Amino acid sequence: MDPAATAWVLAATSLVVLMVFGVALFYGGLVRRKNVVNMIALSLAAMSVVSVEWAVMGFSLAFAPSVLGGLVGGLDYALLRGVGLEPFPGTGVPSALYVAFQLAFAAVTLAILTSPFAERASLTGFTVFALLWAIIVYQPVAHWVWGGGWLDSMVSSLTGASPLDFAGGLVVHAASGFSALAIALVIGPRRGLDGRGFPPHSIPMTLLGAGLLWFGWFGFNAGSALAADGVAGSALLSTHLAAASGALAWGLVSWLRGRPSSVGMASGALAGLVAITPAAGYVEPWASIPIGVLAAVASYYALAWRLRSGIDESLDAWAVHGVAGVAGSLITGVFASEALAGQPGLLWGGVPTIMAQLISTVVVVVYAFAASYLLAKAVEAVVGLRVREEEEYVGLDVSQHGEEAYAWTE
Amino acid sequence: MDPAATAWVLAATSLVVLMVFGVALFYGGLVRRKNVVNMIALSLAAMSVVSVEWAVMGFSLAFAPSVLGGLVGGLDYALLRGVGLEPFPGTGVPSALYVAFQLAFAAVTLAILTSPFAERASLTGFTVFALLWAIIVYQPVAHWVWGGGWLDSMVSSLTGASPLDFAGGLVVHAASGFSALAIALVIGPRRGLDGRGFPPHSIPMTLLGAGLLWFGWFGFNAGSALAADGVAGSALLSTHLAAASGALAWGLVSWLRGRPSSVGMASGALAGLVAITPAAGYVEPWASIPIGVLAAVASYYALAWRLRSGIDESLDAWAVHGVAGVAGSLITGVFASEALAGQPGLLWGGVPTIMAQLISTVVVVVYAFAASYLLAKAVEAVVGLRVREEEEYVGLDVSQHGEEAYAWTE
Amino acid sequence: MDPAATAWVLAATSLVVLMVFGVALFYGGLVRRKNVVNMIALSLAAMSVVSVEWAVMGFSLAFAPSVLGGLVGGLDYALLRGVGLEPFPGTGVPSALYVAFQLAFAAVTLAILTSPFAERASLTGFTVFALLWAIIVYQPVAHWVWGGGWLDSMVSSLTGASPLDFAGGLVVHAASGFSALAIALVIGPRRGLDGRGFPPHSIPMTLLGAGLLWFGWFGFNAGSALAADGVAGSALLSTHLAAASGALAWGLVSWLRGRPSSVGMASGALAGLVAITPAAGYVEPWASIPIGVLAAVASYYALAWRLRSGIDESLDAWAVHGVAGVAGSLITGVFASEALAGQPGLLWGGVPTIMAQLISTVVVVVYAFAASYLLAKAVEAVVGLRVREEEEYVGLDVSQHGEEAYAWTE
Amino acid sequence: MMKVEAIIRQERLEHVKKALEERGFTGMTVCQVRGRGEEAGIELEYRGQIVKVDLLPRIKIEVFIDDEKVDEVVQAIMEAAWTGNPGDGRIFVLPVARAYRIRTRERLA
Amino acid sequence: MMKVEAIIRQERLEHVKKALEERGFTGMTVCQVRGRGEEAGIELEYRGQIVKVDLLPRIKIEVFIDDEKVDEVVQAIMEAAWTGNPGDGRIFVLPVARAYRIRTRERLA
Amino acid sequence: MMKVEAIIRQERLEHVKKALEERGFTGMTVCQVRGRGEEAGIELEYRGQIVKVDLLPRIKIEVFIDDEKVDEVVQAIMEAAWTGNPGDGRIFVLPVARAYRIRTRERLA
Ligand SMILES: Nc1ncnc2c1ncn2[C@@H]1O[C@H](COP(=O)(O)OP(=O)(O)O)[C@@H](O)[C@H]1O
Ligand SMILES: Nc1ncnc2c1ncn2[C@@H]1O[C@H](COP(=O)(O)OP(=O)(O)O)[C@@H](O)[C@H]1O
Ligand SMILES: Nc1ncnc2c1ncn2[C@@H]1O[C@H](COP(=O)(O)OP(=O)(O)O)[C@@H](O)[C@H]1O
Repeated sequence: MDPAATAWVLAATSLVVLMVFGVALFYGGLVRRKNVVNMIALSLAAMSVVSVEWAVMGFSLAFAPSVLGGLVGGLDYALLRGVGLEPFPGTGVPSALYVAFQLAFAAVTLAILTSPFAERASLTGFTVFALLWAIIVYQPVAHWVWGGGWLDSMVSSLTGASPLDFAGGLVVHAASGFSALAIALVIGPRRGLDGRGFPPHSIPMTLLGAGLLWFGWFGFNAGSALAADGVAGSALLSTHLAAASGALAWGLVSWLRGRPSSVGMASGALAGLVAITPAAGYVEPWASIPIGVLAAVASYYALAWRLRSGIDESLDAWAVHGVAGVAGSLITGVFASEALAGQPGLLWGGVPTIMAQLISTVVVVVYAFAASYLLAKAVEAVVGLRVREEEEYVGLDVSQHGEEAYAWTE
Repeated sequence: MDPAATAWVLAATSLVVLMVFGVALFYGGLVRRKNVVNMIALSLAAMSVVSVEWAVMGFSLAFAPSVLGGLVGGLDYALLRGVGLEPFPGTGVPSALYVAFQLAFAAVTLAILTSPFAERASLTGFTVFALLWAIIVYQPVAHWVWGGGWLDSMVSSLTGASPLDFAGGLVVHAASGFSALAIALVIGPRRGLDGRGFPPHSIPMTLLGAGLLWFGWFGFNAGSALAADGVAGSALLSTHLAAASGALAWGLVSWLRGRPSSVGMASGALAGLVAITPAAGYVEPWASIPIGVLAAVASYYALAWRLRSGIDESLDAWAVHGVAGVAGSLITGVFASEALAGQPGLLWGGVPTIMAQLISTVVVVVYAFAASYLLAKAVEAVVGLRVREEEEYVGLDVSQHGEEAYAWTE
Repeated sequence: MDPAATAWVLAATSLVVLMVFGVALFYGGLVRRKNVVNMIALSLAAMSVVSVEWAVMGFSLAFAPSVLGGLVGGLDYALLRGVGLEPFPGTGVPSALYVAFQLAFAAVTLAILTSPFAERASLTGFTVFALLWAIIVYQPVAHWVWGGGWLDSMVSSLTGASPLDFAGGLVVHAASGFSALAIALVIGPRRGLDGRGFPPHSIPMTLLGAGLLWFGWFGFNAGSALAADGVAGSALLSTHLAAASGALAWGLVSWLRGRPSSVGMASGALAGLVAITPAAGYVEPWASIPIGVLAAVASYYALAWRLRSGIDESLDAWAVHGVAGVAGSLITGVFASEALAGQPGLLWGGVPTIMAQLISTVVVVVYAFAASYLLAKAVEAVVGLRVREEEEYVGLDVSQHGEEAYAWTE
Repeated sequence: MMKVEAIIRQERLEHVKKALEERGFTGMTVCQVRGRGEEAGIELEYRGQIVKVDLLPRIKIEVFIDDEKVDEVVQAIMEAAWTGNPGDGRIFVLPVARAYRIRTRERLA
Repeated sequence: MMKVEAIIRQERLEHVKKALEERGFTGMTVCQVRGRGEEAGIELEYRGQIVKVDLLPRIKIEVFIDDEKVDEVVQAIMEAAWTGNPGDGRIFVLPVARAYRIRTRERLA
Repeated sequence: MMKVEAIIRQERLEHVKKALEERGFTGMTVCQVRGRGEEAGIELEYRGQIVKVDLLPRIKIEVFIDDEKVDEVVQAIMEAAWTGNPGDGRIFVLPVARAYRIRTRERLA
């Protein structure tokens, strides 16, 4: 047991859980007034459902020794069997804490995934989808990348290098972002969205959400060191610098075309945070600045394309998390420092590292997109994904929850 | 001195202080627009007053060696005498930090207690009440349960088992919840509440408050281990799972009768958090799921009864904190694991444990209710508890603070 | 390397970064609806710019070995050269983490400094100013007080005592507060402010900001111990007590003249937090109560004077951070405990200590005020500091960012 | 047809709604306004700075009604909105030239 | 000159704006109101407590227009605001005695 | 009695209030509206998406006043609300059939 590591991971786990509320508020501010309660409730519902599923079997599927040729973990830890006070194998932190830390990652991933459901999903449809997505997409992918699944060994044997994903650039961000795109294609655009966008109902709420995310991300990335050491410290500094440079880069690029919006700056910060996620403990801190800049620019143009395309991936999980997640994953293969990552990035001639990143990224993105597309089609057919037209017009807060977000009288 | 424990308790104390703002926002969102500033200010005022009182004598009353036959602690630590850098006896954390950690609990308790004062209490009346309540109810009860007071020894000698209250299910939640009920009976309902309720003025504010509470509760429960070890990790996992299952359970129960409201889901999460509080370090993590479910269902029906009864315990500290606190306390006696609690729960035949829980719960609830009722009557008679009718109509923000929460012009 | 210290400083750094959003919301609630996005964006922009500058050279200017006779640090750490996993000299925490921790302080300082720019500054003008101010004011002053610069040695040789500034009462608060006053004189008052004030557009937002600040301040002050020990614990307790007594004192003083406003109580808490900042690890916890009270009363009267004077230092960084920072600095010289500070305060006859505080305070205040005044004049002349009149009327959200904070339709 | 426009206290809205309902008038449109009359207004204080608020929150109720029922509507509002204190508000009646129901596209008056 | 006052559903605002624009009527003033008519209202639930909301969100559009164009404006609004379901709203036309443009200080009618 | 309805810029409200007060007119009711006239509207940008806002914030002032004082009120508002730029707003005068004060239950006109 490593008490100092435990002290930090206790705090880090709390921070990652807070990120779920960060996402909820970030998204909640971007929707119309009549849907904000629902937008927040989706994240809350998803976290609640996946938490129970995680205890029942999710953790085990992701982190128990492989079965089915490395497709998922077995049921060794199902119902939290054997999860107790002693350190989780390979770490210095108690098993129960490790379960909670990883659970918080799953919860954040599902919160990000609420984006394409915004302002039109039925609560039942979403909840069923979220539960199945956790089992069919999240937990297998986590197993492949982090749990000793087939991807790691396949890539290693092909390229001679391990795929690097420090804190979930692939598992969390690329997977949820590309899934969001697939879901948006199935669920279809919001009604009334003829060319014009809907203005966000509360930008301060969105900026508060961004603040909570920035804050929580320190737990996400520096916590992934699972230690209170230099790697954690370096990951924390890199995380902050990537966020700051992402915010600056998006601000500057959008300034060239008009005025720098605050939501844009916040999105740039998120893109930077996403992109540094796979890299945080593997690159030297200075590298986080180009990473943040590149990610923000990539997300900016992805978002512009998404708007032109007419695809209503409403809150841009794809453009921000998906694209910056992929960008970050690839750039990790460029900037990885041998001292930190155990294998040099392309910048130091490390071709195997970039190849490993490329292959693992393609596998995760393709699997997440395809599986989410099919799953969304299936859920649509069986339980339905959308509310009825009148319910959408009157707003989901009233129709799904019987609530109005803001009272109109004093 | 245990440096890793100290590192975690530094963070945990910060988290518990944040919970005061979590309660303030949770409650603030539920009241009408004209009273939100006052609602938040009550928590702020209570925390400020009790903090100074804590330094003057409160900590000593609760945690110094017993006097008066174990009714309260003596004045050994009054004015923070002897509170310094060295560990507090029986812990591995510095005395000053232990004082701060326990102070934060007292502050949260008083914040919860603002519920029955909502939208009608005079600032003076409330402040006087809060100060006296800290001295007459909170500090004695904390001494009985945690400070080596009479209750612990009485119960142990009666049943052969110690009363278990890991992080304050009794001291914080049951005590404040049942006190809230007593206060509501004395102070009377808000004017204009003829059958209809007042709709919450900002549900997003309430949900943000719930998020801060969920986040802060990790410090509350896992911090109560006063160590960065397996117990803390297990308490953290249990805390999260109880919150998630409480949210789900409330959501499902209310879904059967209509639509699942987001405020309901948040209340269910709180009920789960409250109920796991006495149990967190004493039960295995899986037990937190039935605990969360049972607590949420109990709170749900308690709230329904409260509404029918016409008692205006306005923000349901009783139904959520009181009832789930009692439920959690009793269920702790059922699920307590011998390995963790040192004594087996009823599930493993541990009758003494459940008896100890039953007796200590009854004592705390009866004392808190009765003492609060008399204290409220006394304060009402001497300084008054309510504002004048016109002040209530114009709203407490203007009448008590000279402020309007939201400007009506741009 | 000290793992427990590292665990706590990882959490503390996260907390200090959150304070930037705390300041942004505190200020954002106080401005008119049409300027809230800009108010938050100024803090975000300042943090982003200074973060990149910090990596490029800021950290080095502040904390590298002195050059130019102790005016600033050299460029030893420029571009984060030599900043890695190993402990920073003289500390037990990794260099990268130390860089991040100190960076967060710089970011908070710039966020405080947005006050005199409120509701009228051009985004370009502000950003240029913020960048130059970090280089010309913040980093030199940090070097003088904390980095081994000339002030420390000058004061020591003059008085025989070291100037004490535990967590930045001078470097952060006095410097930013008096700079804010100088900027206000240059930039001039907001249009339309004829005698009447503008009512805050959202007091709950301001109170939420205050809550995040209170929470984050534990990282600010207790984190400055750079250890998980008794000093950190004592600093945390002192921080909390100073905030509570400041809130009470402001509340009581304003109650005498009318009604105690919630914004006033929050300002009092901030004044207490500011004043305890230089003292936190150097005084015994009980001393934080008189410190909080004195600071709040000083700030209260400073604010009253500022309003009468007609100077539009709009959000009172001067009255709260400047005045309480100076008050705290001087009172540190009174209450400093020999055991903690290594030199006794005036209360125990320590005249050198109070002299050291007096001299260092005067130097920092005069330098910050004068340099900021000249810098503001220069930026005004070259790039301009204010928006055009119509832009100010239509609001900075629309004119600078192309955004409306709150949608007016559902 | 006439338009009855009443400016009342916020806390009387429920009473007025009920009073109209009891007399069979369900149709109405309301909105939040600020008003001042012979009342003095209130002084708010923010961080030591006094802000005079002379426009106080009121509710404006609009009821379109046939000429012969105007008196009944005015009477109902007058009674239900009354508290006897300064600030109770006013009722105005304006002539209406024409009226239509959108759903049925019919002309009502 | 007349004042056309239309109370419509929120989600029809964009359609009505467009319909008026196409016919060359750009000037308008709108505000958020709450209304009830023959509709039933909705029931909301907060923590188990039922709150009846019988005033539903609507938009009020006001267009001041010369007498001879009133019919066109009414027609345009009527069509664009229509959904056929209860709650579509009403249109009222009120006489105007005089009108001024502030910028030019000219009297318009 | 007449109803004077003025739609003005938000930032002119204080001036108009003062101008009316100086001439002894204290009674008024105001509300927040959005309007468009000959102005172009503004374009906002959210995350790269352009949203056209053609309804800009305005304040509507309503003053009920005896017929013979209408000119004075119109004059006062016209001067105080004027900036000379497009968007200054309009003033309309509507006839009022009857008026009551709720507190005293008296009929004013
Ligand atoms: N001349 C007026 N024009 C428009 N609104 C008015 C006028 N006089 C009063 N009001 C409205 O009526 C409300 C109550 O008026 P007030 O004179 O305070 O009431 P009371 O007559 O009961 O004393 C005001 O807040 C305002 O909204
Ligand atoms: N008599 C009335 N006076 C004022 N407003 C009315 C009246 N009748 C209806 N309204 C307004 O019109 C809206 C729609 O009315 P409603 O009767 O529900 O529509 P519909 O006639 O299409 O069924 C209401 O919400 C209300 O705002
Ligand atoms: N025909 C109209 N009907 C209703 N409101 C109008 C009309 N024309 C203008 N307005 C209101 O007056 C405001 C200012 O009108 P605008 O034409 O922009 O002013 P100006 O005449 O000074 O250029 C608009 O925002 C709108 O609220």
